[in-house]
Amino acid sequence: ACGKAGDDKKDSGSTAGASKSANKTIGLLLPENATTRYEKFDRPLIEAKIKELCPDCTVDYANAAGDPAKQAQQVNTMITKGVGVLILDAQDSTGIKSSVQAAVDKGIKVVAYDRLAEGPVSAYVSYDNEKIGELQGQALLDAMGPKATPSANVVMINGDPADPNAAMFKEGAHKILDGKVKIAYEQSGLWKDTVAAQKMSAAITQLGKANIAGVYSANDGMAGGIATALKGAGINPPLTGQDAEVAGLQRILAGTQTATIYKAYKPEADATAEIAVDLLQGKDFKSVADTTAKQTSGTEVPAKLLPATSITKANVNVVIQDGLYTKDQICTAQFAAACAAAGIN
Amino acid sequence: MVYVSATPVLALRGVSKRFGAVQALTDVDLEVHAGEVVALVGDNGAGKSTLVKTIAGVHPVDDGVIEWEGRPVHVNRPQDAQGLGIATVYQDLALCDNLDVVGNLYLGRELLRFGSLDEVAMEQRSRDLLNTLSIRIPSVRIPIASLSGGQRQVVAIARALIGDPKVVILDEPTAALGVEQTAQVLDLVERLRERRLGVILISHNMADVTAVADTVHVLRLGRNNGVFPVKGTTNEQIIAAITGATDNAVTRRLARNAEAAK
Amino acid sequence: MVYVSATPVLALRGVSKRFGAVQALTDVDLEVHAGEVVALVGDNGAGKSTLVKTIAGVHPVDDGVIEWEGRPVHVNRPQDAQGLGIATVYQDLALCDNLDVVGNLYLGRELLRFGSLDEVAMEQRSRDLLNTLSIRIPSVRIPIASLSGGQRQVVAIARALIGDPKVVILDEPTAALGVEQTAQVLDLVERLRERRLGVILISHNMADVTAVADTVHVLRLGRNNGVFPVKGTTNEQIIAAITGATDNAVTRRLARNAEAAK
Amino acid sequence: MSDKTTIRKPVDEVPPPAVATVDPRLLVREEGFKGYLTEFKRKLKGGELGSLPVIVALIIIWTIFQVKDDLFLSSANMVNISFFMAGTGMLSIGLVFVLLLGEIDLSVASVSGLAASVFATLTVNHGLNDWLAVVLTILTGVAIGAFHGFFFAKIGVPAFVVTLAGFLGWTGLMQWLLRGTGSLTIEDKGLLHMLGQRSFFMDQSIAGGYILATLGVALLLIGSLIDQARRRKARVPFRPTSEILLRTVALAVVSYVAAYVLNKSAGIPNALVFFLAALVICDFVLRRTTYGRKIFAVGGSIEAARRAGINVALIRITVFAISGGFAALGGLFLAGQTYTATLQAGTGNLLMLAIAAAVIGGTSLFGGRGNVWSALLGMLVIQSIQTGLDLLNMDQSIQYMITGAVLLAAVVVDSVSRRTQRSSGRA
Amino acid sequence: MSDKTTIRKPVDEVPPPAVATVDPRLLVREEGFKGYLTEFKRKLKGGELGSLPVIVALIIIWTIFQVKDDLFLSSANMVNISFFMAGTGMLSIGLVFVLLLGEIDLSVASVSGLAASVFATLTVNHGLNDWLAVVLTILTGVAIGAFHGFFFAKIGVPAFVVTLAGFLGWTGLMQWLLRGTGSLTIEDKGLLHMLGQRSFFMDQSIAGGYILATLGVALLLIGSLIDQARRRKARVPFRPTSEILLRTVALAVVSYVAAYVLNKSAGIPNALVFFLAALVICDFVLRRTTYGRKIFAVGGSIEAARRAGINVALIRITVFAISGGFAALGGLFLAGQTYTATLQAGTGNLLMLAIAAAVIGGTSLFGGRGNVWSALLGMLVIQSIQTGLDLLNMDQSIQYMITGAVLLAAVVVDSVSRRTQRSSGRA
Ligand SMILES: Nc1ncnc2c1ncn2[C@@H]1O[C@H](COP(=O)(O)OP(=O)(O)OP(=O)(O)O)[C@@H](O)[C@H]1O
Ligand SMILES: Nc1ncnc2c1ncn2[C@@H]1O[C@H](COP(=O)(O)OP(=O)(O)OP(=O)(O)O)[C@@H](O)[C@H]1O
Ligand SMILES: [Mg+2]
Ligand SMILES: [Mg+2]
Repeated sequence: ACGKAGDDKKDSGSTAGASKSANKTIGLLLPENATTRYEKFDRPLIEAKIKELCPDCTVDYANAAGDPAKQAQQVNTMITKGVGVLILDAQDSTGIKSSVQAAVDKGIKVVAYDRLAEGPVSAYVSYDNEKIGELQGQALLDAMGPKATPSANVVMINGDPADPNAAMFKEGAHKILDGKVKIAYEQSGLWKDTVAAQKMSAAITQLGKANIAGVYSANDGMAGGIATALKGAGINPPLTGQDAEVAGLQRILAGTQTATIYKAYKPEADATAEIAVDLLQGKDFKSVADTTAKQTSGTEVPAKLLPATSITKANVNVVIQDGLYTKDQICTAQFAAACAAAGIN
Repeated sequence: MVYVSATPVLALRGVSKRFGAVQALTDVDLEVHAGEVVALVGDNGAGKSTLVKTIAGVHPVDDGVIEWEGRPVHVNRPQDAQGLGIATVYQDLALCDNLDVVGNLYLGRELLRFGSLDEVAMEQRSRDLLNTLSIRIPSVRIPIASLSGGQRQVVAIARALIGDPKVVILDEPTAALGVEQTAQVLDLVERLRERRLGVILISHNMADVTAVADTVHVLRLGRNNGVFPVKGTTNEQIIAAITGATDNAVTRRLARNAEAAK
Repeated sequence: MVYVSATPVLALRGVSKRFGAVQALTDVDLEVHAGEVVALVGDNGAGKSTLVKTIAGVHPVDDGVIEWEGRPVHVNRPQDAQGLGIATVYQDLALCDNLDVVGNLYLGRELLRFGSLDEVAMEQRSRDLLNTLSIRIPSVRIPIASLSGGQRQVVAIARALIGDPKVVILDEPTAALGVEQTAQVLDLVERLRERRLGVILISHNMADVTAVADTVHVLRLGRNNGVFPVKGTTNEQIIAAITGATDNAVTRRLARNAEAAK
Repeated sequence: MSDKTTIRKPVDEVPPPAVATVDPRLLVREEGFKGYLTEFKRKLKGGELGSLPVIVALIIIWTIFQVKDDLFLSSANMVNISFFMAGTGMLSIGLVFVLLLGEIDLSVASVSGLAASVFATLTVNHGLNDWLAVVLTILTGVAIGAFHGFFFAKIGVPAFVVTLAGFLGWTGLMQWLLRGTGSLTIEDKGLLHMLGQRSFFMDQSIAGGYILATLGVALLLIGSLIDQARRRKARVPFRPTSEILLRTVALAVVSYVAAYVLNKSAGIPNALVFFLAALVICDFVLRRTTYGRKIFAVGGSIEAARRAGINVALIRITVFAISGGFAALGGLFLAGQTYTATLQAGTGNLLMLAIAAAVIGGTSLFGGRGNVWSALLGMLVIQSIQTGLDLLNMDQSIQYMITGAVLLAAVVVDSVSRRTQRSSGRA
Repeated sequence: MSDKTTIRKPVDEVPPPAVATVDPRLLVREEGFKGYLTEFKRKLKGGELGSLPVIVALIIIWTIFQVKDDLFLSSANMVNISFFMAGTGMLSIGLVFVLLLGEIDLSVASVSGLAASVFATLTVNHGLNDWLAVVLTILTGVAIGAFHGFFFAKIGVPAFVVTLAGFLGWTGLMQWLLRGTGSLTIEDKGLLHMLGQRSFFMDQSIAGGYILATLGVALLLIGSLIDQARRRKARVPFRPTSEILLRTVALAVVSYVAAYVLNKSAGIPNALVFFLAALVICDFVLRRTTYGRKIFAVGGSIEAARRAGINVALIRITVFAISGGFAALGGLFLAGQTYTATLQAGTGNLLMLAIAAAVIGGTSLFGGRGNVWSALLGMLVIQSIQTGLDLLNMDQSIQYMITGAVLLAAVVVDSVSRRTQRSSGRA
């Protein structure tokens, strides 16, 4: 007499969704919107590529706004909607494990995007976060040139410790910097420019403005605050960032920031879209995912890992050539002169 | 009895008011003439304060008309009543506990000097005003919260006298007052009558009522229960109208005491 | 006069209390015996309520001793006073506006049944209690916030009678009451005396005081200003002690009225 | 002039005073069902509708989302809503207690995060038994709450400041606990399994939902009938049988429909069952015990409560302890949603949403007015908005704006109906 | 038995009643400086110390940090503190107004973020003139605040809910505005330059600080003397000359020392000058105008204010508009710290810190008690903790814990002194 709930499969999530869209739907879950890239680049790029590869596919999108709990809910919503494949950029790659499991249980394939989620994901496409940290550290060393001695004071402003990715950037940077320079002051800027500005001001007070040989900032947002603080103290040591934000590029042109890390979003998005469509259509995707990556649990996952580029004044053009930003967006009235000087026209 | 004009300065016609499931006022009429002191009496919960609050604009009437100098008016907010010239002392006083005595007295009509508050003038006048009511308040600069019940009552009464009202409504003004302060307030009511203001006085004290009122209105269970001229009416008649019976706790108590005295 | 025991049930010796810059009480003495009704009178701001609150544990005394049945006791919190058997009706009532009448009456000593509140029994007894005080309250289930001033006062008085106190303190209990309710409360005070409780009654109404009190204590400016047995003392004597002068607003008003009557 | 003709309208038939009489001004309700209807109409006009406006707002929200996407009212989505609202809802229950005192607890979100990491550290790093770890975690929350309560009640630091300090301090402690590993995976077993997404009442048996519904309906019916009988005997006003039946039928319809819908996909999530059980218990404590009565008294008037002999400090400390306990419990629920203790637990809008739920559901921020069911109602509104917007595939910035607008709209419905009440003089 | 021997202690020499007499129970203050001292001792014992306890807490905090790192009291660090506190401080000023009403505004942080992006969009994308853009930005804040106020005052939605909805909605709008570029660089010129780190009063001239200090001291002295003269003439109590001198000297010492210290490295940041100017103006509005008096009245008792004929709705709407305006202004200050409008502006703990500043400085959350100077005092405490911890280069998790603990400790000093006051019956 006691049947199981859900025996009546007609209304259960996956099948309902299946009948609705005949599994032509790909779910796209992005982690946050406090940096520009996700809603401005990743989402449109992936959607466009999927449309190109599979014209009658639809993309369902949700953004977790930086909240891992919310992302877990969004995975459920995607399951309710009955997507066939889920592209998942995990806000918390460990915490999302049970959600990934739940999706896979419903027959949904999961592609880990940008950050390697735990759980039974089918493939992984990304830039390696630790590598990016290394690249940042190297860019700083390059900019410091001969001044990079073990006694040279370097200030590190890291991301928010509550963000697991921040730890990876930090680790990568330390790998390069430790031993070559002296990390004299290291603080978290909580990903916020105003906080970073305050921390930098404290560092200047603490070390003295003459004794700062270089500054590592985990991203361009914080680098903005740091640059102002440095300017306030009247010094201009090498300063690195990440993300190739417009403001960061402008600072590089103006000479108040030395370098940023540019992750070309298009190749990453394209590869992901290809894998997702292949998974949806049951095709083999090994041609795209040409390598593997290891999850914390030790499982090997087919992966596509892309190289990031370090941007300095010399190669700002790359970003414009890639179509990331237009020249007008970067070369506003304020920076017209600097643009011309850097040969951008 | 003093001369009373033909058109009442304030008149209520068929006023009704309901709170949720309680019909607090049903079809109440009331008239006040300039230079007349009307006592409004009634049992606890008879609706006296509710009536006063409808006049003062604290809550609007459900039904009925308020007439001011013969014209029907709408009194929806306290500002409306104040604009007409009605000053009210509420039973629950309604003072701002956090402001000092001066601040409360002049609230809403502060004295200014070069656009900013003239604290000195307000303080000086407050002291004078309170002295005429022979109340002793430690300092006019302490917050209302630290005054005694009677001291607050006097502040509320004094508040109603600032400005230039035409009708003054006093809801149990002497309830918390000492004998001397009560006498001063009764004097004050008489002075208001002499200045030809209309006064509505609510009180449970028959001695006070008969001492200063010209007319007594009785409310009972939210309805009019008689209008008596003070001259020629005995306290017993009024009490009978209030309690709705000639056999009530008051008469029984009197009878018992009389018997015990034998 | 009824029989009065030798040891007072409650006695204050040299009590003083200061608020900030105001010395509210200086060296006050007071004695209440079982079966005695002590009236505490005094001008507004004389310190009567302050004295009552020190006895009730609302605020501790600065100096002086409180004796209970001959032994000195410490009364620092309201619980202490209640534990001794002192029930108090405060001038500012202190009821919870958001609770209904029943909730307020039984606050702190709710009736239980199987460990949970026995609302039915409490409601039934509340109705009975309020009926003996002949107050009409629309429903015992409406929040205190929607009662009239007098209705609240009766609720506060009824509250003090639940439980089994030895001393009852009433701070201006009849201030907001109608004639009939006042008579009931005076009856009640007499019943309390018959049950051999000690009663402290604060009132500005000399008629009420002389009707029920055995002894009158006068406070003036925070100090004792005389103890009078009610029998054999005239109202004028008491008023003179209250105001500190035989020439006061009361006598002047009487004289003026007498002259006008001529 | 003492003739009595001046008496215009003598009230005739006045009963002798000292006798139990009903106030003639009280609009008494007619007998039977018709009386119920007229009473309802009167309340509708007067704005005394309790939580009805919020329910109306909820129905409007549901209708709009269903029109926009017909998956919204599907069984699977309803299971999602009912599962995900339990975690934040537990925080909200604790907050209702604090709000009833007229205070606020800003620390609940960070205490919930701390609880998850405490539990994870105990089980994963120290290999403690599941149940013991749960008890220790909840006790940690209670101790933290009591600590806040102590500074508030005994030292006199405003609750806002104490719990703000806690908000910062406990976040720090959580990050410090997880400093080595970042996030800790919790095993999907034992109690934490029961809080998870794949754990349903009576193991997904269809009967489960109906048993729960029957239990609730029977409790209400029997309770009401017993109460009616006692009141009738004591001659105090009682609910007419027709009203009791109407209420019972209403509850029966709602709960059987809910059970049916949830059963269609997976059943009743255990997290929801725990949440409902917590609500029933807290409702009993608040409305039926002396302790609950004291909380309301302190929330209504501290001075009156103190003079009534209530130990105000004790009530305050225990209420904050309860809030801390529920925060810890909620933290476990939230950890059960992902089986991880992360550094980001308790961040974001969790605190705001938990408070908002209680307030939207009708608990006043100024103390003394409200009930725990507001945590349920408010969470339903908030979770419906969130899940609905997730379904709609919209830009996050637009989602923020819509969430704000819908929150506001939901409360506007309530406020407008209350305004009628205020203008009729009751609030 | 009518003989008068029962009168124990007749009060002799009673003045005639209806004559102006000082209450004999009032402990009058002795003349001159000695009177000032005994009065101070009495207040110390009674706990009526105003903001003195917070100042003591601040001194303790400074001492501890200075012992830990002798750079703390250095000129450069003091310039940092005074510069960085201005932005959050502006938000705090607006919040003081709202708190005085007994309400809360949760939207200030997100309005400040929105303001930065509005300003950046107007100047960078639309090439608007600097000053015009500033005016438009502040008007946006005012309009937003008035919008909140309208829903609160006219519709009756609790301010908490309205501003929570705003908190979400305006964040969304900000993100939507910046959706194209993510962050916008603001040019370091014009008004925004004046709010930046490198802009000092009178262009770093040494005289600048001293001129400001002299101005403040002179204003206080002249104002007090004029007031004293008027009061003496009107025969109401007045401040003795000795007290006026003492106060003036105290202010003079503080402000000249501050000017000296700040001058040692760079001078008085213009942001601080604006902040101080805003404080002086708001203090005048609150204490010396009818509008300010009305705010206090509404905060003390809404019903009493309404019955006094005050347009409560208007006061509420304008106060929320002021709060919105200051939030926008604060947003510009914060943007001036980095010359960027970012997506993360207004997130994190900004809201909590702004509220905490007002409360720590002594403004009550329950309305009617407080002043704008609490924004200054509270920000000094908070910014000192932050800058101090930054100097010490400590782990973020430990920083959170210490910040919480120090915040709590700072207010405990205040609360303990107030407790004396309560036990002596005044609060
Ligand atoms: N806001 C309200 N909500 C509901 N009922 C109310 C409200 N205000 C008054 N009432 C009811 O209306 C009736 C009349 O109250 P009102 O205050 O006018 O009496 P009153 O004549 O002033 O009595 P008292 O002499 O005790 O002051 C009472 O029964 C009271 O319960
Ligand atoms: N909390 C307080 N803070 C400061 N002063 C107070 C406080 N309470 C009372 N006072 C002062 O103490 C004096 C005595 O007040 P109290 O309330 O005892 O007078 P009372 O005799 O009850 O007067 P009334 O007959 O008006 O009720 C008054 O001058 C009052 O201003
Ligand atoms: Mg009344
Ligand atoms: Mg008194």
